[in-house]
Amino acid sequence: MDALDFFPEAASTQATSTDFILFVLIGFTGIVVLSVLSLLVIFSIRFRRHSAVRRDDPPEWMKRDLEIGWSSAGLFLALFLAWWTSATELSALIAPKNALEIHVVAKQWMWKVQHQNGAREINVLHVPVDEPVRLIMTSQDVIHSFFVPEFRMKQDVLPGRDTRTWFQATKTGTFHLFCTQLCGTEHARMTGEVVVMSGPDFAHWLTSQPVSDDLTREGEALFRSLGCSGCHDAASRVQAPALAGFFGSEVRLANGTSVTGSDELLRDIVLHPREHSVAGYPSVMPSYAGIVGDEELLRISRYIHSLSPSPEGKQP
Amino acid sequence: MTGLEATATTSARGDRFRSIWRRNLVVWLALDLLVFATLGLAYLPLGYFNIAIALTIAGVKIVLVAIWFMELRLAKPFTQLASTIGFVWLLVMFSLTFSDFMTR
Amino acid sequence: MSGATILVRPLTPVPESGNYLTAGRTIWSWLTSTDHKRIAILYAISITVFFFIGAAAIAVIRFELLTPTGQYISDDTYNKLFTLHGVVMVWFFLIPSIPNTFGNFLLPLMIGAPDVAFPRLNLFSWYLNIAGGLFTLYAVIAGGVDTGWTFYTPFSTMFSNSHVLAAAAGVFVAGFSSIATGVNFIATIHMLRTEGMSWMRLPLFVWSLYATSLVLILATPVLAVTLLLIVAERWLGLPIFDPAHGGDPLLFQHLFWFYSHPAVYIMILPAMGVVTEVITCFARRRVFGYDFMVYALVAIAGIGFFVWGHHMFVSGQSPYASLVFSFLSFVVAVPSAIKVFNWTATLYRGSISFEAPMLYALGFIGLFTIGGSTGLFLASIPVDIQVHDTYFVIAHFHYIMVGGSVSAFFAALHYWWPKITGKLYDEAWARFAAILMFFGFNFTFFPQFVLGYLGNPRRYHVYPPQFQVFHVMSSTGASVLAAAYLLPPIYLIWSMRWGRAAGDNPWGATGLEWRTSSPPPLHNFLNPPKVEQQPYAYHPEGRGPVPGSRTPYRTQDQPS
Amino acid sequence: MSEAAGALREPWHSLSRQREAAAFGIWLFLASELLFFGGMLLCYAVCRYSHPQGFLEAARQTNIVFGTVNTLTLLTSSFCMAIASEAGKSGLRRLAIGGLAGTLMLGFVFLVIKGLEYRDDISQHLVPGAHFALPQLGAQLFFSLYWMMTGVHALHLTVGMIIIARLVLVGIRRELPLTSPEIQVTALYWHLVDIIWIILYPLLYLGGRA
Repeated sequence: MDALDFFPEAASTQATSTDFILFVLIGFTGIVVLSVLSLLVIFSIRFRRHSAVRRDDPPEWMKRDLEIGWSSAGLFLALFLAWWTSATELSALIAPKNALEIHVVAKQWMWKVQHQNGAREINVLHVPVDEPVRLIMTSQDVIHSFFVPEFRMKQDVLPGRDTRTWFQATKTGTFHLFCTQLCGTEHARMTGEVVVMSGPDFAHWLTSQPVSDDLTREGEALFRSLGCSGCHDAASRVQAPALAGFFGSEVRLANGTSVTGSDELLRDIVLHPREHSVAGYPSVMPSYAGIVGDEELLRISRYIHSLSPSPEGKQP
Repeated sequence: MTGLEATATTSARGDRFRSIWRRNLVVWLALDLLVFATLGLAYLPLGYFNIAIALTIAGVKIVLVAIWFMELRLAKPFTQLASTIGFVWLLVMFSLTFSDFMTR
Repeated sequence: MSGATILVRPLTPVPESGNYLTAGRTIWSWLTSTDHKRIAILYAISITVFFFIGAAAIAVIRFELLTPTGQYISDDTYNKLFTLHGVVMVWFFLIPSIPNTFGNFLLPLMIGAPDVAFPRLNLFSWYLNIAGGLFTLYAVIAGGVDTGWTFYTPFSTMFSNSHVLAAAAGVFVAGFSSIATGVNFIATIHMLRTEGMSWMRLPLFVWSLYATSLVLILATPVLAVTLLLIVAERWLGLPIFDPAHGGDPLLFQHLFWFYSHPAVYIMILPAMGVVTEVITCFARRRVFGYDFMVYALVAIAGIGFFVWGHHMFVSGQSPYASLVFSFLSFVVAVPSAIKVFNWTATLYRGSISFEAPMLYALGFIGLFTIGGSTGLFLASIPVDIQVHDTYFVIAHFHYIMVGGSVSAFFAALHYWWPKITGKLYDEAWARFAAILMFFGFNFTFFPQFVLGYLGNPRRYHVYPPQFQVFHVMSSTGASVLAAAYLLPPIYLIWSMRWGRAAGDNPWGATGLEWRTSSPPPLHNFLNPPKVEQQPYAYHPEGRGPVPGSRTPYRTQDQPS
Repeated sequence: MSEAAGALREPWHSLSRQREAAAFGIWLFLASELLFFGGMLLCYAVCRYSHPQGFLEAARQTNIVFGTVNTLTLLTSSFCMAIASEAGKSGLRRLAIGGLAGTLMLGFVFLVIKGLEYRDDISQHLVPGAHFALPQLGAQLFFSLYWMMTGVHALHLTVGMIIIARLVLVGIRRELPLTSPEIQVTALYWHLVDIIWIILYPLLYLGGRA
């Protein structure tokens, strides 16, 4: 048996800042709780039924001042805490641009992980230390939740939608991965581990994986086999939007709205092209709902990313 | 507050009879008019204004029904308050839920 | 129990025709009674049955959790057991617990009314509650439900193979029982206050029932319709939340928590009312800051509707919406804090005695303060991300619902038992049970705070071995708690037969309910009482209580 | 006055107080009912916000003739109900019973038309599922909500009709004192059912017509 743990290891940048907030909250609430509890005890003893103490009324103004005093003190404390924790949260909202992107697909009851070079793992996630990692997650069935306590990180994983989160591990080692959203029979067994390795170790591990195919290349193959290339290829004569630079660009839709190119939009277009037909083009694209699954979409997305004129981010 | 119930003479009954008919008939005609108005306006291509107009007219109809048919104008103040609280809470539900959907 | 003399005579000497208990002795006379006091007893019986059903489920769960390997029961059985525990405890014990038993019994008595505004509706609401309970029990007997009490889609509508429909139908029906009760209480408080009982003379328990009823009628229908939509999607195949058809599971969560967060206030507001009554009585002092206590109750009920999104910080909800909800969740803590401070201040310069109800009430303040403060951790987004859906949350809401509501339920049970039955229970046993319950509770749930921050997810019966020690502590505490819960039924039932007669006002309290006989006659008061006083006139204004005295300065119907 | 005594119930001492309480109670219940429908309205709003095209496309498929006629029918029934309620309070027995009977009949007409409309909808494959007629994303959501909202509304209407039928029956037999608050309470409920339909009409029938 290990020594008794009363506090989880802090193994990410987020963990440190969350713990700090926790300690501040414990400090503030501890003062309040302890003073209430000690006053309860002190009053109970001092003003017990047969004790000989003063019992006349405190003056009315004192009652009023006290009441207003602790009401406003409570309010200001609440407002301060709300502002401060929210500010901390806001500053950590956006993942750094250079974050390593890893795709996670959850299903009853396992975690499937795919790295950018195509390396796959199940119920294990290998990541390098001291490097921001962005997770792009989706579920094939019910809602799951990706939770690594040592990173103070948790994000629900939804069907039909991508959710994302990010972390930067600060310690090497093996950490717990839990599903925290009730997802059926083996919910409690939908666990795994996150292995944090040093940068060189991770690079070595990654290259030594039996890589079936590069995600981008797989995506390109799908792009052709599904027939997307027939219209959307740069060389095609059919009038269809070119996809280079799709991500991050403004896309004007036929219904008058304007949206930003993203994985969500790509999914919407592929599965429900009629509702998302692009302004200025005939609405002729067939729906791929039921044909293209989440994992295929990921690959196509990577391929379209690779068409971008100035490939940014980490491309292995 | 008194439990007195009106015992009316025949002519007074006739007056009551007529006033009940007259008052409610006017409200009913106004409501019908609003139905035809909203129906007609729905066929004009006004974009987002279509739904806005339709819901505004619906709101007017609701107010008419509540004040005249449901006799809110005669109700006690706390009954009038009770009649609005459902709408206020609906507003809370809508605005806070949309604070999520509109900022995703 | 000191046999203090009651100087004031009850308004209504017990008529020879007897009291509400003896007004009819057949079971049929109980099942068809529209007397609010009898309906309260019906509720008391049914919620006690449900309480022990829910408790049996958790007993198996705590036993299973002694080992980390999940060896005693199957995965499915475990999921069904905690669902059973949640559904039964939330909807068939906690929600109706204080309002429908003590609220029903005392509300008309406290405002000097002969009954509630709609007595037949009151009885009907009990039958609805029972019908809902039977549906739910059917779901259990037929094989159970494994969705958790939260019924999250798409699991509940498309993937679960258990009896979701029956359980949802049960909760749906019980919901209308809640609405009927809420309507009844609000109408009663508005329309049936006796002469002189102005709004600012209402006992705070009545105010708490008013606030609770507001939440009941405004939140419960949303739960009902949400469950109806679940049934539509699962049974009729009408897609509403299904992402494959463009629906959004988060929409379900918004609707669900629009009810289920305020539902927490349905459970805790009446508890606050009870504790106020008890504290002021046994401290022999007027409630500190009566008007602030009223505003705080109403504020909690109101603001409680604006904070539901804090259940959804990691759900994929927009981060900006999360910020709004986080802010509002911090704000709702303020009125609760005001209440805690006022209870504490009520003790100041009191003349405090420690009968069983007071022990429960003091325990309530302590546990509620801890539970409430840990709510701030859940309102803060970064910390919530860590502890969401872990044992921290379990510990937090049990501190509120069990440490808070159930403690207050027992406080109420002991405080008003003499009024309800006319008998006194054994004080020594009652004090022992109260103390045992307090310690058992803390042993059970305090370790779970640590367990939660360490990262043990809830709804896990298989867990990493390093968490075992906390689970063993918790299970040990739970057995102490179970023993404490088994004591009151024994000595209370014993008292019904062998207990001493209580007299009309054994605690020397000021409320109108103590001004009629114990147990009260069929229509509560032979003559409607006239209210002349603020509630809680335990001592003259300016001068404090007389040390050692059990006699109130003025009851509510005595002129100054 | 003997009639008033017949209408008085426990725990009330005066009929006007009882009437006030009944009206107040039913208004509270109506607030509750509004939130009940509000849950579905919220679903409608959110889904329409996410799929504006699909919703307009789907709304175009509902039967506007049936919808409009039903709106007028229900408004007229409310008119009859308002007359019945006021007449009851004024002691105009025949007018009160006539109003109630008119309401009942128009409620029945509403249900018949609704039934015809449902039959049309079914034959046009507007029931969500494998054979659903419209390909647009969101159209199935619209029709799920269409069936649920109109279905629950029709259920409320039916409950109202049962209560009214009872009032007519005991009214004709002179078992019900005209002064009984029951008539006003039923009227308020019936008007709420009407108000719900006033909200549903533009949402379900008027979209996508332009």
